[in-house]
Amino acid sequence: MGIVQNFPFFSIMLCMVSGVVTSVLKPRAALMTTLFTIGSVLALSAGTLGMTLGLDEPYTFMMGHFPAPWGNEIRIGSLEALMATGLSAVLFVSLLAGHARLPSLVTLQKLNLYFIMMDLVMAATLVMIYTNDLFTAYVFIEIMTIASCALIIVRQHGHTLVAATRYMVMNLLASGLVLLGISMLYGITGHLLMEPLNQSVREIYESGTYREVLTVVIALITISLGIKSAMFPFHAWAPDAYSFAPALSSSVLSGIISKAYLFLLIKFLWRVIGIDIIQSQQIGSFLFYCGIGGMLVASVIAISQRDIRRMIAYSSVAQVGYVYIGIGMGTLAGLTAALFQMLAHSAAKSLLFISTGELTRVSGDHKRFHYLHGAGHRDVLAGIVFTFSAMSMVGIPFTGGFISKLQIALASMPFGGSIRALVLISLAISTLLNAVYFLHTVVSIYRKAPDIEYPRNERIPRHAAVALVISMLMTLYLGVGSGPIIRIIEAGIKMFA
Amino acid sequence: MLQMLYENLEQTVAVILFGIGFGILLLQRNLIRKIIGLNIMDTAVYLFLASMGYIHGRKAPIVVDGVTDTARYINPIPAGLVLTGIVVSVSFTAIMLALTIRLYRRYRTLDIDQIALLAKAEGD
Amino acid sequence: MEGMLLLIAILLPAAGALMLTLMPWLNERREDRCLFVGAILVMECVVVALVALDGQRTLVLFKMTEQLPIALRSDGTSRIFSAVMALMWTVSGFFSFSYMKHEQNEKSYYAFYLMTLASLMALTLSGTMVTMYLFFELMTFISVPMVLHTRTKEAVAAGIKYLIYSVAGATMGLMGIFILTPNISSAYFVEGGSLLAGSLTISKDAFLVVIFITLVGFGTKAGMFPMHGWLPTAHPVAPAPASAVLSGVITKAGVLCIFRMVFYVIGADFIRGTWVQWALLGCATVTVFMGSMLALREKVLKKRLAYSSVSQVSYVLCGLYMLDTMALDGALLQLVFHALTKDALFLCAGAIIFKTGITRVEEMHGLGRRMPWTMWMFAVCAISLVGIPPLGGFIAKWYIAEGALSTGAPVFSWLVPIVLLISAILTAAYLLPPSVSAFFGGMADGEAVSALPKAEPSLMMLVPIFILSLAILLLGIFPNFMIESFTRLANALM
Amino acid sequence: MRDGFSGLDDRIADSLKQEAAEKENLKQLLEQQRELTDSRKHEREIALDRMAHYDFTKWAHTRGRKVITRLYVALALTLGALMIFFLLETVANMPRFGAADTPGSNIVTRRYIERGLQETGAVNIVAGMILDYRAFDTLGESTVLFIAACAVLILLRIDKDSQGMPVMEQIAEDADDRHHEPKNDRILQASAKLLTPVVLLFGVYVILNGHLSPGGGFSGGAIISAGLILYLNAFGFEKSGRFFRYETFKWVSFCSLLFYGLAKTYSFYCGANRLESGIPLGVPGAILSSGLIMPLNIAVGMVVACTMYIFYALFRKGGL
Amino acid sequence: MEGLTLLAAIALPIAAGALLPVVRWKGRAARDAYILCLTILTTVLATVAIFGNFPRLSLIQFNDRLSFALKLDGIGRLFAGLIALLWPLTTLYALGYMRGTQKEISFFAFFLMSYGISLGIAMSANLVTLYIFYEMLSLSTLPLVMQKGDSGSIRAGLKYLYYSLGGAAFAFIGLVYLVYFGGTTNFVPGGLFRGVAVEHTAQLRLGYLLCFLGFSVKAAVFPVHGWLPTASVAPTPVTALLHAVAVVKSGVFAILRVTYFSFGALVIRASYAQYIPLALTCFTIVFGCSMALKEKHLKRRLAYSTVSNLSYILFGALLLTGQGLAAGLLHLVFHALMKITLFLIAGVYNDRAGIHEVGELHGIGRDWPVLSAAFALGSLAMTGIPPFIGFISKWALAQAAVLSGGLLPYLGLTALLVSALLTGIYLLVPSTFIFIGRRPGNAPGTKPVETEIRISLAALTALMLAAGFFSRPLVDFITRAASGLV
Repeated sequence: MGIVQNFPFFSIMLCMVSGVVTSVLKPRAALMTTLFTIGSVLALSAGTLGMTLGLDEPYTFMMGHFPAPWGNEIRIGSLEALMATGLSAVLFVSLLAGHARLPSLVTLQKLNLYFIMMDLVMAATLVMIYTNDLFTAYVFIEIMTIASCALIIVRQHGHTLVAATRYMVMNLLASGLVLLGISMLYGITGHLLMEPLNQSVREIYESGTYREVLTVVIALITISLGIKSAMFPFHAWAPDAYSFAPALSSSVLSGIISKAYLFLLIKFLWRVIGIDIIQSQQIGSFLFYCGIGGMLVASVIAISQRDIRRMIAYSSVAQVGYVYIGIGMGTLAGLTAALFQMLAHSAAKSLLFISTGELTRVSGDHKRFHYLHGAGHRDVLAGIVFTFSAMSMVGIPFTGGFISKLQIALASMPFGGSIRALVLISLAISTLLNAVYFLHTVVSIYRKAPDIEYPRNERIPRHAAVALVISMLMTLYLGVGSGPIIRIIEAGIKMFA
Repeated sequence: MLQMLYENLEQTVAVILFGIGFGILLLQRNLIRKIIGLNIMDTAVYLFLASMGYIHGRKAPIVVDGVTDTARYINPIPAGLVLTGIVVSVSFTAIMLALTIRLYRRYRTLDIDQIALLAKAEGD
Repeated sequence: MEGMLLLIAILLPAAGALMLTLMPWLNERREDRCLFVGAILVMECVVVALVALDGQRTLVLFKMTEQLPIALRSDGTSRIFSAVMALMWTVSGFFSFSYMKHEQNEKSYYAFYLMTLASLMALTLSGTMVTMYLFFELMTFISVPMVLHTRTKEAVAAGIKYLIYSVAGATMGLMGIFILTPNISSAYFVEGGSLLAGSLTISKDAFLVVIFITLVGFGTKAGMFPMHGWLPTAHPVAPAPASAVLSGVITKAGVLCIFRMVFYVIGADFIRGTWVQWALLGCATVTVFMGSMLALREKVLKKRLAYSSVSQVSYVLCGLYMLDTMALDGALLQLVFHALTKDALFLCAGAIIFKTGITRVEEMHGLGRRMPWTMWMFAVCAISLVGIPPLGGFIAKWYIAEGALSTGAPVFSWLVPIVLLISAILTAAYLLPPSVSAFFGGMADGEAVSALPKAEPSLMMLVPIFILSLAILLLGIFPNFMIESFTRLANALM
Repeated sequence: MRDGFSGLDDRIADSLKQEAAEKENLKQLLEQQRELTDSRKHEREIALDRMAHYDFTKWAHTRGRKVITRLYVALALTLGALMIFFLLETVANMPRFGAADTPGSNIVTRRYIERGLQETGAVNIVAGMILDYRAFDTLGESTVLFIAACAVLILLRIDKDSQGMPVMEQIAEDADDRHHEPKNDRILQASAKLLTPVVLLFGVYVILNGHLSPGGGFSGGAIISAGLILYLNAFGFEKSGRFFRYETFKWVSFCSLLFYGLAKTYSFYCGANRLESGIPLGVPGAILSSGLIMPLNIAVGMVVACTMYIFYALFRKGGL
Repeated sequence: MEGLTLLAAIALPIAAGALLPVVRWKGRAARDAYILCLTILTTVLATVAIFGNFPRLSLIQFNDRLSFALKLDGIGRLFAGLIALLWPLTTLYALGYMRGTQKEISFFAFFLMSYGISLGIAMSANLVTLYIFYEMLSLSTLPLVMQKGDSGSIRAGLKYLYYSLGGAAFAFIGLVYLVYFGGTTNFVPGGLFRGVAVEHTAQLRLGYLLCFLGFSVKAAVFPVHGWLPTASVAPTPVTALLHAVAVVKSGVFAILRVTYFSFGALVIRASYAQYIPLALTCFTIVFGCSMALKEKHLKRRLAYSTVSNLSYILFGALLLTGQGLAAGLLHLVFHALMKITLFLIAGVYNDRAGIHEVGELHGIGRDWPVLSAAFALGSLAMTGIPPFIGFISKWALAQAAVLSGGLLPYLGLTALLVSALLTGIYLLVPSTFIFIGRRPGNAPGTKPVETEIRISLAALTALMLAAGFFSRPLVDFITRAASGLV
């Protein structure tokens, strides 16, 4: 077994260990450690990706001396590697771009705790992407939940606390459901690893015993992951959490964490249960309609917001809706579209949150639009970045958003009839709605500023600027060079399920 | 159905407890009670898990004088899962309590709705 | 070069107008100006005469696209019309030299006067439908300023009305042109029409509708019934000489277009006996009758004359739409005579306004004592217009009526003569009383007429009127050479 | 006649003048209107923000809110009832309780029970399972505890602001706590004197025998922390602070977790790459046996103990 | 690869525009020179591209079905030529017009960028590329509309934006249909579905209709025309060049591409996919004119007349006959010439004489005889009086309609005539009063007109007049371009 094949394992362990190490470090050192960790994770994942592109079968990696189904193990295919690379890249860039503003929000003694959370978020993300064991996934879901909660509450503020409470309540509910679901699944299959699970699920499905239980299990786990990734009817926690947390945290929440949950959900639906069973249980169409609903309703709500952060929060609910449409189609094309949209959205949305943070900062920490007038002139780079990522959200060509919209639309074509019409029309409408609220914002940050005294702010630091530019380039690449990525995704899906 | 429910009495109870906890979590406006509801839920799940592992007339999976025979011990896996679950719920409870303390210090009330309104009143 | 004459006939007045606008020194003193304009007009007459004597010619100026040649052509029709128009223009031009003294912004007046002449010449000499349309529109726009000359509110209103009506008419014509073009064998005018009646792009009925609309559209300029509204408003507000040419000549432009469309593009045979012919005849007769009635009701002299133009021009159309050789003779005769008569009448009216400021008919009592010459000629013209032998008007109407009777057309063969008769009586009713009262009537307030000063206009004004009246008289007595040429033309066309 | 015309001209000129003037005024008025509306909009925005807060505080006590609450309650009840129903249905279809042939008892269990002893060297099969077969999950668990502690720290630890002064709100809090201690509660102190060593000792025992008997890191750690908390309650922060302060917690948990992580990394690496880890399994049943399990138990136990204790301390007052 | 010339023609102005705000300019003269030189340079490049016959230049491969490629074919040449011809003139005008206004630099920056992007629209070799440039055009012209920066213009700009992007969203659906059924979006003369037996005709028609509705937003067809009159708050060069030529014509151009190069006349002919658009255009022709008649504000009136004239072009094109397409293209060129002249002169009235309403035009001809003469000529041309260009294209349109026969074409013919009449009323009456009327005493005095403005106007007018007499080569070229597409 070559050294490269250990990379995923190394990256996971690296994250966890450095999380521990960070706890005893001074803030600056902690920051450096975290940056180093995530950077090296990025490098390792890239290496893994490069390696897996050569493979035509995914390989499993024992976490211990015992093979499945006795020991834990992780499973690496090109799709997993791709997701790991993408998400770690996004996390790295947004950390680089966003950390400069933390000291103004977090007291010095607690800064290193914040970075611990970052490390562990990375770890949990990686595990969720790689793991081949449902229970491990559960454990790391919990780590993810706690970490994200900590990311929110790091800003000691009334709103934040309330938001965090809401977030926790919803998420704990979800965790309880997941655990219940997993234990039921164990009860009827006696397995926790995915391959044996899948086999016995199939047997159950053929034999017909425990079929109701299976349905309930699927429902429980799907819904709880839906709650955690802010699926439309269960998105109640999202707006507050996104809009009151620090910009960096919000970008991580919406850029990384929700994507990790989504990927886990995909994994569950495709690998644990098997998509044909899902479709026959109508879960797929449920997700599909949730996606459509989220896409439209959340956009409409977003238009009515007077607070830029809330608006963006709702928009990410809408964008997750796209992913759910793709998943709900249950076809290969749909899944491809969903995965691509996940990448594109996480890249663009983290940008969006960070640049918004900058813009609000130069507007005296006001988040209402009428204070933001002229912010684009007060902080040029942030203005440009915001504009660019907003365009990606709207789906202007040359950005990732365009391609993902196109993919979703194309994926809807084979259905024909009402489904296709529904998807196409609601895509068009949501594009229009996106245009309405995003570009309205873009215009308003370039409007003539009201005569308010704005605080003098130091300029955005150079490394942050570089990071922003880099991740703009990422979005641009997703829009321009989408061909290879989509090919990787398609190949990966073939390996995947 | 009732027959089956009676036979799976532990699980039935667990499920009912789960529902109760769920209801408390949703309905109670008092944060402490919410947390209690949460714990009830978790406990119910542990009961559920544990009942999954139990087999009539077998012992706990601790090897006694070297006899390693499946027919003697119950299923060890649920025990492990329950352990994990407990740890997790402890940490959650701790965090929730901490949040509650902060909120109480700030707003001098435990009613989540009141707190939300007061927070709104605070402004950004 | 071959056919250059045609171009000259158009460019000469245009050049004159340009010089007037571009060379202020020409336009400084009234004497220079009058001299210049006069010279131009006379030269124009000469050129037109030459064109008339010179045989049939065609001159292609340029081609906008392959189907859109802009070409000039002189043939029988254009000869008649151009001769009449040039003559009228010259005469009233001379009249206006002295008349314009009491109007302001005289300078621009002459420029536009000449420009209009140029466009008219171009219209008469145009050799294709498009060319005709082009100059038709052009003439409209150029003649607007003449209507607007006195920038009073009503003048402006009238101008706009005139413009809108003309453009509307032209547009209707344009539609005809659009739809006809694919259906004719040659873009140029051809005697007897070049319609490919065998292979129409649309059904014959639809095609007839199109033709009807087209002809009605061109009828606008001629003040034919449905589109006549502009005429009584527009003509009187212009200065007298202007209104003279407007209603004496420009109405004929409409007639010309109809003439061209009917006899040179569509061909009489296609229309003959169809509902289109009857409808158009109906319109024409209605117009004849209605115009006379309106004129009778009208008390302001110039307006009354204008209304009478409405009816008189429709005589021409009546004759034309009978689609019969003799009637066509009559129409052409009527055309010539009405031009002469109406011109003279307007000039008289102008003279009256100029000297006494009288505009209303009832004020003309005893005017004959103050300006006998003028009123005499007025009377002569009036008689001719009514159509009492031996004056020209009579012959024209006679031919039209006879032609109408000779065509066995249902209804109209007898309706037209009757209407002509009635309208003749009406004409008498609205034109003779003024002249009579002018000589025999006393003043409204019993004051002695002899107390008022003589108000005979200068020779400069009298002579043009005199020439016209003389022409009416002579041509009325010796019409034969005209009749022959007209008959030749009519035979060529049918 | 001419006078008539010229008079007309003047009148027209006048009327035109008037029209133009009126149009001017109208334009200016419109302009003003627009500016006015703009400024108004800006004010309204700000006003709206205030309004929002104002309304909500008031709205809290109006009937509208009650109605919504009722709706929410009804919704939640129905939801809960439905869930219970479905779950009951599910339970009715679950494998029978206590049956020997449940899907649970399959190859996985069989190997754990039958070969657990020689593979892990742990008599306590559960311990063997969680710390050797499925050690990765357990690593996750302890991490969960660890970051939970971090989160609570974030929330409750007394912040020093830039001048190093504590934030007022929390000074008030722990001030009055300090005020009452040491609680001169004789009974408590006496019994604590008596009990604490025993409890601690028992905890240590449970930890050390984790692989031989019921118990293990988690339970033992919990017991130890219970002893510590008892002591703290009895004698207050000054005394406990002498042997247990924030640094203690930091370093202990750091070391144990680091050890855990590194050890597991090593063994996983060996296992995955089919290398011989060279960790002796020892004689099953002996106290020094079953390879890494005991050290790991110790590490876990320390983490748990510290975490529990610090939870309590933080709840009492922000810090140690 | 010499295909790069195309890229250069597009990239140069965009880069130059992006550079403009960055560089710190010594004096106005230098900056103006820079702007003008680059514009002219671009025009030169474009001319080279138009006359040289360059191969297809494929730049980016988005994925296996979508690529970003450039190519110039017949109608592309036509459109590119039109833009390349008009842009320098308008820039010249703008240099005079915008002098001393605020945010001048950003104005010219975006103006230059729009130049490149419009060229891109003309040169794009497949629908995706076209779509990309189309969207970019919406965005790059947005700041130009909002130039004034007051709430009115911002509202207008947002309206423009929402309309365009909404339209693009629907056009996108058409794009998807194309990619799915056609497999590619390359422009193939006669359409992708020409040879093959089209089995999905029904869906394709639906797709085409959606696509048409989408692109027709920029072409200001009736239900979605609203943005155009509102957008006339923009500075005149923008209104003139973008909202009478580049932007709106790009919408028309896109529709032509989709109709003849993507879906193909074969699919559309004699189906609701042809009839609905035809009916819409017919209605728009009349509607636009009547609104113009109703409108008292000069620039808005011109904008409405643009609305109706754009539908002329579409009407011609949607007849799906060779003559029809040729006529439409002819009108595309001629209308651009006429309307830009009118708008620019209106701008002079507007800015240098404070004339906004039509009623205030009275007697301005006394102060500016030549300028007003040009305006009158433009009006004559718009009305369609021979021998001006307006007549030629209208003539061609009418001929095409008559030849193709059928109910809708004749309806359209009638619409043409009615609109000609209305045009006559709403343009000729004012232009008469320019000369006849008297300027009210209290009217603001006229400011001097810069030389740049004079030059560009003179050039444009000369162009407009000349085109009427020497339209032969153009007509031949267009006929060649249009042949073989049907």
